[in-house]
Amino acid sequence: MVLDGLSLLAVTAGVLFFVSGTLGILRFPDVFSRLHALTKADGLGLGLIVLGLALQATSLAVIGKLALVWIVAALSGSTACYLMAHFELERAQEPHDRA
Amino acid sequence: MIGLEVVFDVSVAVLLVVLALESLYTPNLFTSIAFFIAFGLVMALAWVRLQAPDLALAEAAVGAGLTGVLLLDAAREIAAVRGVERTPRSMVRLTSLLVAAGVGVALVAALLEVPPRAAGLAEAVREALPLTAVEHGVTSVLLDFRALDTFFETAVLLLAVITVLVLQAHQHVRIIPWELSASPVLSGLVGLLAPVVLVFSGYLLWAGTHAPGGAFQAGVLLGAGGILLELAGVHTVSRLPRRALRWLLSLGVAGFALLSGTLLLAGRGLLELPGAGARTIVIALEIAIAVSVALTVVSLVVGSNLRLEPPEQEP
Amino acid sequence: MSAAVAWLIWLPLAAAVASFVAGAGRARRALGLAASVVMLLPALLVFEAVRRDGPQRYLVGWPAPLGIELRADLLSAALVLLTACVGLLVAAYASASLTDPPSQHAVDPPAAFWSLWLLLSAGLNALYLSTDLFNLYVALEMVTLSAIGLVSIPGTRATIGAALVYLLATLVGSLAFLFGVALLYGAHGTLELYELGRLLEGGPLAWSAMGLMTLGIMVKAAFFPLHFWLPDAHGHALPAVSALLSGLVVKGGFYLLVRVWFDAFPNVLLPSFGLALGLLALVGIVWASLHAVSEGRLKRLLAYSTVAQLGLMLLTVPLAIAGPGGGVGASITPGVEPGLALALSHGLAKAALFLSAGAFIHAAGSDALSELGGVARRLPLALLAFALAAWTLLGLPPSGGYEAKALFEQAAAVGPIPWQLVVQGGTLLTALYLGVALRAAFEPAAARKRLRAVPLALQIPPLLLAALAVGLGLLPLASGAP
Amino acid sequence: MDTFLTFALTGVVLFSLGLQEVLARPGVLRMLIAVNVMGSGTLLFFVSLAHRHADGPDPVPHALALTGIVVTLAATAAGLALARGLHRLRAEGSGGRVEGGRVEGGRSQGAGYERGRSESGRDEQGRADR
Amino acid sequence: MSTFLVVSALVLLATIGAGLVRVSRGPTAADRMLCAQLFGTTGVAALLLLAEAYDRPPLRDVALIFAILAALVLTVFVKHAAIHRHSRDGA
Repeated sequence: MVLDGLSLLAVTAGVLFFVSGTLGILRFPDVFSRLHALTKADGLGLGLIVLGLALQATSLAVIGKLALVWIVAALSGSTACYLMAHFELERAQEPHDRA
Repeated sequence: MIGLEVVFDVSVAVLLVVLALESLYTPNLFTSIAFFIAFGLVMALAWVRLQAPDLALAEAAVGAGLTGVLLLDAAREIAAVRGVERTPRSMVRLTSLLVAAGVGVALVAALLEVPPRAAGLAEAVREALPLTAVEHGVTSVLLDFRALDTFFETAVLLLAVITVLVLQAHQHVRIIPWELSASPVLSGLVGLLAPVVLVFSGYLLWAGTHAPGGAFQAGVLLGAGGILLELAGVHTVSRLPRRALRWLLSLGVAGFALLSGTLLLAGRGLLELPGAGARTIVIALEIAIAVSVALTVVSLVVGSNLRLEPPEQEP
Repeated sequence: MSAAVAWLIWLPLAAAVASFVAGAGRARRALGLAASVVMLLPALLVFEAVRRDGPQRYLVGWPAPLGIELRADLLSAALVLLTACVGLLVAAYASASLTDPPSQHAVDPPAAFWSLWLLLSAGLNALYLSTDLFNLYVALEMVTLSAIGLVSIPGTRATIGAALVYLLATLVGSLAFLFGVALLYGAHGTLELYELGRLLEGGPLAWSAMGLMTLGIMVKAAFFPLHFWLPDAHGHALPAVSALLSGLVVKGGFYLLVRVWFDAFPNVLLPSFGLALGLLALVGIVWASLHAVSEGRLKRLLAYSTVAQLGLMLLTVPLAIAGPGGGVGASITPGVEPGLALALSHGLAKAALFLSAGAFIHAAGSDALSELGGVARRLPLALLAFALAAWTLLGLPPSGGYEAKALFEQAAAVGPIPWQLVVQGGTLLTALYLGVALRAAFEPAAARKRLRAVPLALQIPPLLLAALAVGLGLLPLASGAP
Repeated sequence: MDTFLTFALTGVVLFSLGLQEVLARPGVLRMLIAVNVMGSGTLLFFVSLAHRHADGPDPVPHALALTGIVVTLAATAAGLALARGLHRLRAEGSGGRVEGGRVEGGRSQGAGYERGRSESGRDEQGRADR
Repeated sequence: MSTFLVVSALVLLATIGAGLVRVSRGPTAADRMLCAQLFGTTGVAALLLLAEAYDRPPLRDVALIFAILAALVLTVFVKHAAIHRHSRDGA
């Protein structure tokens, strides 16, 4: 029963991070702050949800796969955000696709 | 619980339509592609809701990933020069609206006539499944019941890659190399991702016989991994000698041709798998298809981007 | 001898892989030619088997509805034979006209002709033999993508532009066809053509499915008014490719429309559908012929002629609907003989016209009619081929075209609408634009114009094709059907 | 409004939306996006037919839709390659610099593969006549 | 328990819906790609929740593919940005 309680808590926290991340992206003024919001939602939100689900997992294989998914998602997420920030910093004032 | 199912279905459906509308009607081409990529992601969720994990696997890699990458590549080269797309005249838009609406109404009328409880061929497949070499319904349909479809499908992939390679041969254009030399971070990421992709597509291939997965999903994922490698400067496909590349590209069709040729000579049907050893045949065929699909995918995406020396200096 | 049906599918696919992988250009050409020759054997065997003892069935693996079955009746066996004959002679022409540059790329464009042609013939054979609707969809994709590949071989701006328009149009067409197939599967849980024919009754579902599938087929077969992509595609491609496209690929669309209308929707067909198609065909014939007459380039003239002749072939549909009907399982869909006869004679004649046009262009260096002066004297054989093919298209005795026109006369006498008048009108218009082309060839050569010598190997194939087209008239086609 | 009807209707809507955009003849890239949306709608409709029965979905539409996804990918990739090739030839033809990729050489109008002069009337290729 | 998981998945789906606003409004292409990345991760989370709720292991494989492909799409996008600068500096 305790495990269920913990999972509920972790998953709810994770979802809240996602929601706040999305709100951040909608409301923040420039790209960098949005990137900040994205990495938070990305890393922590998913991490908490994976943690919550891992508690429910019955077999070790499931936990292993959950961990793998989280690592890959977090890794590619943060790299992508780094590249975005890098690209934003260097980009001159004229965005190439201003409609 | 039941109410929740309906809410989930409807919200995925609404999201799909909204994404499609946004993707089709935003003026800026890059926004349209961004929405199309999101459309592919939600499409994979729709397959999940329809209990079609095989399709979710394929759609996740093809819909959002590969088609999105292809469109981004093409848009970067074409749209950047021509600027805003030419907006069609209002008369044309009106007629197209009317025609599409007419087709839509006709299809809804037809949909109402579809029997809501029919089971299609589910029963027939379930009965015949034990006689086939594999336990997973979709793989048995693809490689046993309707193997001819898959044979032609590998031929269609070969045709697409021939067209791209013919165009590539015409364009002796030195295109700026694909790899991102400037960022060690990316090559670091790719270095870590490559083994994961390789192991995971092997798992998908092996799982195909008894669980969702199979040749095409594994092939497409392997292809995506190949593209990541090309991006990080590790040239796999583009450094292959021409003859080897052609062999690997046609491996799927060649595998089918070899199999059906021997079956015909043995007096069996064109693709009538023998009782004994059918499982090894199917697995061998799946490996051949996965490899050729992977290389086809990489050639399709990277094919029109390779750094091509003019003919004289070719190594 | 139903195993020959399987060899018809297996042979081109295996040969396509072999010629794609082969290293040297010469090896690819040899493999392509050899396969085209060997393909004649199963095609003849199947045609003979069907003529002797009726339609042949073949189980690829599992029986329908789970598996896919192949079936050859007279209509499909005759068109498979046409594909093999025209394919062989066009391959002979191509091996003489295409160069073999040293291999520099993964796929050298001229060498791609061979694997693309073999995949095209595999797609066409599958289209003619398969009875499974989804399998027909994939076969259609094979035919379309190989045709697009063939069109884009020269890599010039005109050919790649034409190939792109061709791809976009036919992509929409195949999705419309697929949606129709989905509707039918939803209704009856099977994809087998003849099984659906027994189950389908009129109603919103059947009409919507039929409408979508027909639209899809019309785009793919370039039936008027959805033919906009054909003149550029057939007009700019290599002569050998235009011969394959106009001679063979368009017949696939015609065949599929006849098969779907008469075998999948027999109980859904209404005479008004036939009338609508007939009227569209009528407008198409006139419109395309006028364009052909005013066309300045030889290959585009012949491309518009294809659209016009397609309209003529379509006239067999309203006649067949008005005709006796019935005859399920008959050796050929009753009432379709005129269309088949015209399809066969047009296939041979149009391929001959394009190949001889290729010889003219090779000599004059450009396909503009104004530049073709003096070609008649320099290339007697090619001109003879052009004339014989024109003879067939005009339906003068004893050619295959005459045979087709006679069959149209008999059939039209029954129906309420005098379609044979339209056929005569169409033939007159054909005479107009073919006359324009011939007159250009007989112009005296301009003083400074130096015509290039044309090797015999470029003139023999069109001559053989034209001879076959004329010889077709001697074959008693009408008695072919029991 | 069970799963079958919801997604079947979505399939019809997506097909019609895609068809509307295709008929409005936008640029090549938008047309390919519209065709992909049409394809997804068609396959969604096909697979929703597999989900009409209580005990488990019918695997046949799933396999056919998988084939459909791969065929649509092949056709889209070919279309995009043709579009890029055409764009380069146009840019090359007009001598302009190609944005996003340097055009430095390459044959002007593509190689004519006919022995001797090809129909676009360019000068002799210097190939020996047979 | 599984009801809770499905509800959470629904909430995540709602965040994707909300994110659309940024995609349409985002001034630069970077903002749009940023949202594509977020949708990818949200999709991964939703799939994992559904995998547990309906006890369907293959959904975890789909989640893994999502994660890998999200990186691919964004990397290609960033590659073009590099080319854009590269070709401009190189000319």
